[in-house]
Amino acid sequence: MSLSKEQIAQRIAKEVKDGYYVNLGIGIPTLVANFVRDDIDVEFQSENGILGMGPFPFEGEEDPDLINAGKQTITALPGASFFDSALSFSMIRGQHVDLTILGSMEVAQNGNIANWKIPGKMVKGMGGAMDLVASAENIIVAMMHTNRAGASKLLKECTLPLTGVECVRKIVTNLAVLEVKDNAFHLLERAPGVSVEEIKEATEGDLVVTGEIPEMKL
Amino acid sequence: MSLSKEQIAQRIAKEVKDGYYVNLGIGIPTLVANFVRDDIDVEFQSENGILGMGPFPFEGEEDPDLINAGKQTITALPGASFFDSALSFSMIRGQHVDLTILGSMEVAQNGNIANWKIPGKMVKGMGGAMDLVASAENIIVAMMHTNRAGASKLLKECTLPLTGVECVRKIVTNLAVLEVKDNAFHLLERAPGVSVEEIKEATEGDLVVTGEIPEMKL
Amino acid sequence: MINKTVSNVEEACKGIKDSMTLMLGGFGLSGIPENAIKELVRLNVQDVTCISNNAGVDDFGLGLLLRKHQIKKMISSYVGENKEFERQMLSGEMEVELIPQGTLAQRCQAAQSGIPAFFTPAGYGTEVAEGKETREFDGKMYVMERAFKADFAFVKAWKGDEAGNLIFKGTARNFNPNMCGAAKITVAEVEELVPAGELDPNEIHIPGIFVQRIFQGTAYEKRIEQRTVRPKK
Amino acid sequence: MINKTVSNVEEACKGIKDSMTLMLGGFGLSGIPENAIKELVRLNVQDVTCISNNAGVDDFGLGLLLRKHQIKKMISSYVGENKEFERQMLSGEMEVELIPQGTLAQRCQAAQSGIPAFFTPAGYGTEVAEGKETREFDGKMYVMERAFKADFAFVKAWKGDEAGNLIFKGTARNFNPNMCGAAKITVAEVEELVPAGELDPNEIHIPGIFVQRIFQGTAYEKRIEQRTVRPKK
Repeated sequence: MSLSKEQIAQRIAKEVKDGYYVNLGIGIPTLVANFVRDDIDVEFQSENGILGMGPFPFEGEEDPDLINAGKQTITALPGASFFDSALSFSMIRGQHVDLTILGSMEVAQNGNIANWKIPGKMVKGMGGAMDLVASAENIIVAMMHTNRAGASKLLKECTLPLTGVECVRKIVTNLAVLEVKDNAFHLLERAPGVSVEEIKEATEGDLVVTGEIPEMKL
Repeated sequence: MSLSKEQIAQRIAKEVKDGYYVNLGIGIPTLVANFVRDDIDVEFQSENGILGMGPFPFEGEEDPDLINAGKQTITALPGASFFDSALSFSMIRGQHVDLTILGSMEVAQNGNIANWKIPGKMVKGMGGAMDLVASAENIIVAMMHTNRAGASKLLKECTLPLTGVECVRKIVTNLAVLEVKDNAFHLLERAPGVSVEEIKEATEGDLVVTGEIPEMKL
Repeated sequence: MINKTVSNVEEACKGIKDSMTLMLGGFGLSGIPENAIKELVRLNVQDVTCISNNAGVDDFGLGLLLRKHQIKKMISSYVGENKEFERQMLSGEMEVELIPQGTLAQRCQAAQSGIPAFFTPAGYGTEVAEGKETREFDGKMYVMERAFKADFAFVKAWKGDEAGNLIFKGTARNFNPNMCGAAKITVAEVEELVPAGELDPNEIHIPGIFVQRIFQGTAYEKRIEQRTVRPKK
Repeated sequence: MINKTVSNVEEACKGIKDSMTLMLGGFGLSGIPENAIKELVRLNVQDVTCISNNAGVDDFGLGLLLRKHQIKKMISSYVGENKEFERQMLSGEMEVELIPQGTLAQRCQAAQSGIPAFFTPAGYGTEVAEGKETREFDGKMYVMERAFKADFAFVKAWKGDEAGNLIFKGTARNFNPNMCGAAKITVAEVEELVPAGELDPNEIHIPGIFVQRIFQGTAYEKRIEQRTVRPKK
């Protein structure tokens, strides 16, 4: 049974460790905040200029001067701080952010990532993604294993314009958890009820399967 | 009659125009603040992190957290701001400071300046001087025309390690006001009672004297 | 104290000409110079290049200039919220340079700081680095990026004083402080303009030396792009 | 909230070893990390390289480390106030690298920001530029400078909270914010440590992400180097 987007977020939340500063991209990554254990201390950074981002505000308490990078109204937790864009990217480029979770259109087996542009069609821009992937030591990609047309998003080589090179270390999809190393996707975990065969079929790039592959625990 | 240090400062004060942000070096330049006309608006920047620097505090009101670049206790005027060293030098390097007044040991006729080091002897460091002279469009050097041994400080070429190259535009000494251009010192004004001959004698570099040289007005 | 106040947005925008390069603060619709944008529409300046993280929405922010075809070129990091933008870009009516958000911020700060060029890892190995110098430092690859050059910077602050000192609010701060002093003339509009001496010098985000003109803006709409809430328990 | 508090200076200085590179905030004697300096003397760490704008005076600030010959190398912009310093430098007992003050600040900020190198006009044509790459941009010459690499940064703030957020006071701010996050471990000492939530997020000068350890300092002397006053009228 392939995972829902919420379940992908739930699985990724287990990668968030005590004391981590975390930057969450738009889409599935945003959902991760809902599943982080509440016995650990984590702070969320949003690159438009807040550290210590809290949940959405109560109805009627929205503040146009308090949004996240997805332009959603948010709140600030005790210990939060506001800052300008240059200092925000000092946090990112300077590797002060411990974990970056972002979505993607394609990932290649060498860790290349493409998630910002479909030439002649979708050209929204890279936002902070290029800074994030070029800087972070610890990047997790959250995405569906295949696109709407059923084609694999885990490729030998990216076909779309790149966002960054050789930077993705881990991928969590609706089917599997994979590590990217030695120019291959290494299968770490299967979604409950999903077979290794199904994952192989949905993966265009080289898939390395070593020993028994456990089912994810959510 | 050669000028006193106060009179040099008094003459330089006339170069300070309405709306100028001014950085004053240690020594004679610091005195300039006392002579600026009070019908014009000027703000003094000190590179350790204050804009809108005021006079010394009243006795008993000294604050160790409020000093200038000369480490003297100061005050902040209404409209002042405090900032970090990086932003302070953004003001300087980014040419937001309109006028820099600093002392020197030597100035060459091509505008080179040497004021931070006497090898093997005096090695205090350049502080912010190299940033200031490399950045400012408008630099006035305030110094005595000759050193204690009587040797000229206005030279064909600097003998001491340089602080900056081809940057000095104007010099005010105890004897004269001079412009530096076309690889020569151009005499603009004489100190009251000082002859062109006396200035020539005290100037090792090429001195250009065009027409009648007026006496300074203080 | 050097007084930077001008009486209104018309005076603040004096000297704006066709084909100039303009910087505009804001992230999404938060912290954008609403008054200046309306004035640019009214002045109907043509063929401007805009440096701004986003391009507004169809009927607000920079979308207002887009609609009137006043923009020749946009330099942004993310323009996803604007259909007219996408149309003009894909049709070639408007030139678009998309650059990483951190690089955008740093190119502003470099201009503010008299740093002509710097190295960043962002965009290495991508089309963003095409035609640019790349270099290895300590085993990692970087791209050399240049400081922006702009004629006017328009920023929006929460509070300001006559000396041009600015204080921003919440995440409406974003690119605004980094654009101050990054253009030949910086125009700041504020929600509240106070006499010099009323702001604590320790709490000022941007000193007045980086601002040439300041005025109190009017009729701020402060539109919210994505109103997300949770129910009161 | 990620709690950065440690109980005292001993805990804050854990991991310091001989031959490390240390950054120390402060300008003259203003805003120096007094507690950390005393602890470095007590720990008697040897052969350290210190990056600090100044070197203290003979019996205070970094002068205390100098006196005990703990410093192998100083990287500073101005060291004029210290006779023992001058003696050790001229005799060759201590290595000294003098660099422009703005370059010092920017090399800290570059380290904080993940910018490995940048160009500055400061020092072009002088001995400071010897052995460094120089380059022309728009008709002006610049020197390429590198980000610092340091093991510990010691900074002093006025107020701080458990999350490591810092607020500085007056001109005691100086290099302190630029050194936060510019070393592997940043240790902040503050005059007043408050619970998270007590500082206005809008007034924080340096967010806690740049600080690894924070503690409330004791017995601040805050010595004045040049007491200059005017008579009361």
